[in-house]
Amino acid sequence: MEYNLTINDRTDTVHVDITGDNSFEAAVDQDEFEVSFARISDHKIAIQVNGQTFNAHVTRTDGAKVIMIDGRTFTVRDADLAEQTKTSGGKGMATAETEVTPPMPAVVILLAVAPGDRVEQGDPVVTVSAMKMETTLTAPYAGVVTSVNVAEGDKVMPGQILVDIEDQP
Amino acid sequence: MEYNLTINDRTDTVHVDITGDNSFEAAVDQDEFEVSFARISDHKIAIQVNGQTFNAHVTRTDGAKVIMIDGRTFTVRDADLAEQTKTSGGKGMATAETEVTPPMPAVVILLAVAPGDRVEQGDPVVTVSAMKMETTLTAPYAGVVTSVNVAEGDKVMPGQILVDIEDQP
Amino acid sequence: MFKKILVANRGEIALRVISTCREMGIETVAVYSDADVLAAHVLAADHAVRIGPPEPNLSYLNLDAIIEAAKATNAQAIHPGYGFLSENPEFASRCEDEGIIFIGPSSRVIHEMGDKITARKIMVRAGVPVTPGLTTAITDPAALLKEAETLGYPVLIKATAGGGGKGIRRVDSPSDLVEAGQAASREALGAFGNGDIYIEKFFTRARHIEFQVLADNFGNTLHLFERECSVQRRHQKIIEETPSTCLTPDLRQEMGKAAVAAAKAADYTNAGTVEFLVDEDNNFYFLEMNTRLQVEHPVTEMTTGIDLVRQQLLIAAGNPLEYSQEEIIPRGHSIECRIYAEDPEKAFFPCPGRIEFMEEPTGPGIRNDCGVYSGAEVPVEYDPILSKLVVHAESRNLAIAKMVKALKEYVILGVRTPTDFLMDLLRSDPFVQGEAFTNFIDQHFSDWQPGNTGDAMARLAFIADELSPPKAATVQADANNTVATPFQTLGNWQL
Amino acid sequence: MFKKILVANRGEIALRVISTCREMGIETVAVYSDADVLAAHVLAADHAVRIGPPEPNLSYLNLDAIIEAAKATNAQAIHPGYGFLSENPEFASRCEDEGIIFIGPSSRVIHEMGDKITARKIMVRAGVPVTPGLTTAITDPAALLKEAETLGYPVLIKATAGGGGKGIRRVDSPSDLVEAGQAASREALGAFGNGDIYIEKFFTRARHIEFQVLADNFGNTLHLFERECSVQRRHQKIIEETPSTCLTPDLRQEMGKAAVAAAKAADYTNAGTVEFLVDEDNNFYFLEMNTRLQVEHPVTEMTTGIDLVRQQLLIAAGNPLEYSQEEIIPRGHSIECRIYAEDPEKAFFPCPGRIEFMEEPTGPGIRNDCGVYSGAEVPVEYDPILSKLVVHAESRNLAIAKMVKALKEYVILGVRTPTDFLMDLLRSDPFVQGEAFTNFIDQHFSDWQPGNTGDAMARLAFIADELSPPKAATVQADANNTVATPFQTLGNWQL
Repeated sequence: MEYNLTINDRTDTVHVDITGDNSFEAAVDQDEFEVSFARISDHKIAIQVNGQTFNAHVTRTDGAKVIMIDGRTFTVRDADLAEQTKTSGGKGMATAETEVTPPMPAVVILLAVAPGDRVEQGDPVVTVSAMKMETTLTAPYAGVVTSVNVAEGDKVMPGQILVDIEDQP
Repeated sequence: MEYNLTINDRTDTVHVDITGDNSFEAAVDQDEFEVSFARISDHKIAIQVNGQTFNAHVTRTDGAKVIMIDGRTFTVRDADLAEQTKTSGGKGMATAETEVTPPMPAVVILLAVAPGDRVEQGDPVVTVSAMKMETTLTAPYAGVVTSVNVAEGDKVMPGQILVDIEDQP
Repeated sequence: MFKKILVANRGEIALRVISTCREMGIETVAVYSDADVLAAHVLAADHAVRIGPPEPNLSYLNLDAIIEAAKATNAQAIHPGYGFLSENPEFASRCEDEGIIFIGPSSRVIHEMGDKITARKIMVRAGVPVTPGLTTAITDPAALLKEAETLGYPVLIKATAGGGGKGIRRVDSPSDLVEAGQAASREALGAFGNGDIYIEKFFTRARHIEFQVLADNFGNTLHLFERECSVQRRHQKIIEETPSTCLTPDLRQEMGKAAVAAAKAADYTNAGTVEFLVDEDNNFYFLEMNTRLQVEHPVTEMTTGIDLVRQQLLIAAGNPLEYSQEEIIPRGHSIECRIYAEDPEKAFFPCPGRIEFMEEPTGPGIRNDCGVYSGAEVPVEYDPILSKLVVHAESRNLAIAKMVKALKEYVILGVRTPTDFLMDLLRSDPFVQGEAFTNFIDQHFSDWQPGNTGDAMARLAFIADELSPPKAATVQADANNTVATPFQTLGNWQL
Repeated sequence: MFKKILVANRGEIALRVISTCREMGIETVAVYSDADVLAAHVLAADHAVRIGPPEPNLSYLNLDAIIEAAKATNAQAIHPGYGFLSENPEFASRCEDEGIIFIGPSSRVIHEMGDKITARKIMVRAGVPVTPGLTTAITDPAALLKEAETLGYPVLIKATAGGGGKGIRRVDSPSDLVEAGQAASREALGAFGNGDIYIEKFFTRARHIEFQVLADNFGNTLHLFERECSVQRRHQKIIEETPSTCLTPDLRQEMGKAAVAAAKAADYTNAGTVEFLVDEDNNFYFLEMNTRLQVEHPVTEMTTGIDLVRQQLLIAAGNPLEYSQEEIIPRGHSIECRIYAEDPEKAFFPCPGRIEFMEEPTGPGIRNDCGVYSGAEVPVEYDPILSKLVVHAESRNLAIAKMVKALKEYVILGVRTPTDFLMDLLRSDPFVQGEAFTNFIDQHFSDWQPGNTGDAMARLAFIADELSPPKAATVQADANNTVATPFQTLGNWQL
């Protein structure tokens, strides 16, 4: 069995041999791991790797598992699944950088542009506030604002396109 | 709606009017209660009674709910269900007092009688140990031992009859 | 003592106040907005009153609703916590008018200290040194530019009202000044209902050190030593500790006296904090006085052994202070880390959402003042603080080690928290050496990203999770089963 | 300092030791029986080694298996915790032979202090007063009866080995003496592998007061003041506190000196406890010396600010003590309650089983040294202690209030715990007045049953639970939903 698992930008292939109900052997490049594990609760797994014990806490989000180990947070994606999603027309990871969308759930507090406005890359477009912190979203490229999809005071979510800009360098 | 609920030896009748998805009015004798509640998790319910907030933690055991409120533990039984169980031939609450059975999971460490022995009420019959504490179970009535169902070292559970005694006053 | 008080706040500080009230046998009334119907503070209080919709202006900043809630529940006093109405003199004044005791100083003192310029004047009169800067609020961009020119860049634009890092902008060049002033003013207006700003000199390499004071209604004033709050990002403290590594015993004593002098000059009563900047030559300057309980008050409680909320309640109820200055003897070292719902990999952008699972660190010397629970929602409308993790140990090195251990054990799933960032920060050389100035994060951690040392383990955990789906019955050791379980017979546990 | 140590124990004390090791950067090896495959201490350690089946004699008392585990993992030292092998001189001796450091005193000292009669002789030589009683072990029933006659009833039969309330019987009349002697001997044999017993005078109205001592390998010995352990049932402590309400400053100093003298007379090294009985006339008698960390060590840590496990490790690694006697200054008041899996309504019979759900109390001044988790099994084979709840506050009254609050917030479902009993006990007049003698529970709480004041609320909670089945999706406040939720519109929340 083979897993292609991505953390940040790096994908490693893990070769897995299941050796029992609660154990497997894994190989990544030259590194080999003897792994046994026990599920403690919905969110907690105890793991022993080459004789060393640790606990992993896991939650599943869209297309990834968020895993906490010893205070560190890892977002681990199955690269094969991510690939399928991308090729089937879903929104990839990179969209955020070419669209005016908030990084987190937020409230619109200032609209700096109106339809028809010409913007240069980096110009402020919308200011949003989340948990009392303001962030100004900027134009990802030069162009003309074709529509403004929100009003001041609106609650907005990541992925939601607040302003459409037609690419006109 | 009516609940007959028993705590220790006392059964009270609670008249309940459901007033919403998360609220009801209850009456016990002269006392009236306006109750609203919200389930917080599998084991936790937040409850407001006549304007006072408290949290109840609940677990279900055989025929009862064990409820913790402010550090106090209540075992609450539905008396109607208990009645059905009793009349349909199930083991009632009182059996323990007429049978030689451990109060808790335990290990047999000493057998004081053998089949054919004559015992008086209160005579030691079996000593069990749980979590390093010894308890001696005594004959519930005078009689003759007809069988000893365990050996020293055996693990035994509440309800399990360790020694049969034929009633011969 | 009071029979019942209302806590006009939410989150961890509301729970902190309720905790002491429970020990003192005082009933508590929580208030909540529609975003907080099942918030932790609502579940912890004896009573709970709805005060409005989620928007802070309509709920937790809604004077009328809160006064009405106190009257409807016969609460004798109101504890304002920090933030929200805690430093709003109108609110204190309304309480005074309505015969409800405001647990804090008088409205006059709040007004005078809240207006940073008046405060500065009072301190100058009392002989307490203040930072160079304006003595009036400013709205005219031209005047702002002129003043900045006089002080020399960098300068700091500050809201005359408020605190908590809101309404503050550091400005390095004239071209950014006017926009920064507008942003600070808007933020201050949103947070405190007052958009006035002023300007003062910004010290690039300074320490932020504050003294806790307690003053009763009989003229007795004490200090409870310092807190070092230099580690900040966006002018918001994230790590606080006591004692400070940079104070000599003499300087500590001198600043303690200045703090008491400042409190006395202000006519201060109840618990308060005198904030100082200490420059590289150990000159100290009065920055402002915070007329409320501070977020970071626990480190003082840990080292002095004194419950500051209890002292607030005792003072507000008219009791004289129980201690003399000589009886306040701090012991050991305490550190606090603020645990925010924020993503350290994305410039600390706040992360509202649902806490899917939480496991708090425990153990000797560890305290977690927490405002959320497994399953709780973290609303978008309020401050992203989830909890304050506090440790106490015999020495600073032991406290750092304890904090790192506690952060390792702190599990929060569902919203991102900066536990990994904080561990790296605490273990960094400059922090361990006590060389943390207010520019510490910009200087050493401006482009922090998590290392990849644990990546292999995380991948193995991913696979283990795949192989044991969580919805199945959980694996449990069977106490009555002396036969070895699969987990153990499979031989991967050592030996 | 050690790089890696093995913890030869389970439950809360194993976790306690692991906790300090983590802070000190010492790797830990847990050992476990087949009943403990997924026990909390196994999950907390860096490594885990199986040592045998559930029976204590074959696992946690199995010298060979534990020594083998230490060697296989290259552990440099072994911490024995309390109970099990902690006071077994053979085990300490085996460690010495194998070149593994035993974290405790030498095997000779353990042997001499563990043999209560030798210990008594040493103390008499050193001028430390001892309780009236035998100076030899006894097996002959006739001799037992004769000695009891000489001392006068009531008498106490005690195992010459061991501690923790095992192998102890109070006897009030000759007719019960022989049977009690046999039972005590059997229990001692099971618990300690040694069935020898002796007899001493039983004081009906006495206090049980012990002094913590620390001694390094360079002849330095300190005491860390007393612990009051008078509240006991079946000769097992359930509430401990410091300072004791009955010691005057003079008596405290005198007993502290006696404790240091006792430790020095015994040639003691590492952490230990000198137990005294104090009679109604404030005469004190040496009872025994416990050559290990005590269950109740946390109250001393809370008031002195010193981590005793860290001191044990430092001493064992050959470091001299870091303090002088004058530097040990206790502060405030600390109380510990032992939380057992036991049913206070059924004569405290132990309750093994599965912890279905657990929520630990938290808050300023609260510490819970816990050995279980939600979902963990509590095996039938071992001591029923689940955790030790500890509080620290400025005064005894405040500590009592804090403990009551903490007990109220302690949720354990699945096994019965005595939190309700403990709350009633702590709030009782004799306890509040500090009038707790060793007969306290028999005198005041022998037939305790829970009151029925909360019954109505429990019935309403039963109904609420029926009406909102737990398997359904949990009700959650929706942060993005400004419309009031049903929970709140239904109008039963106040106002």
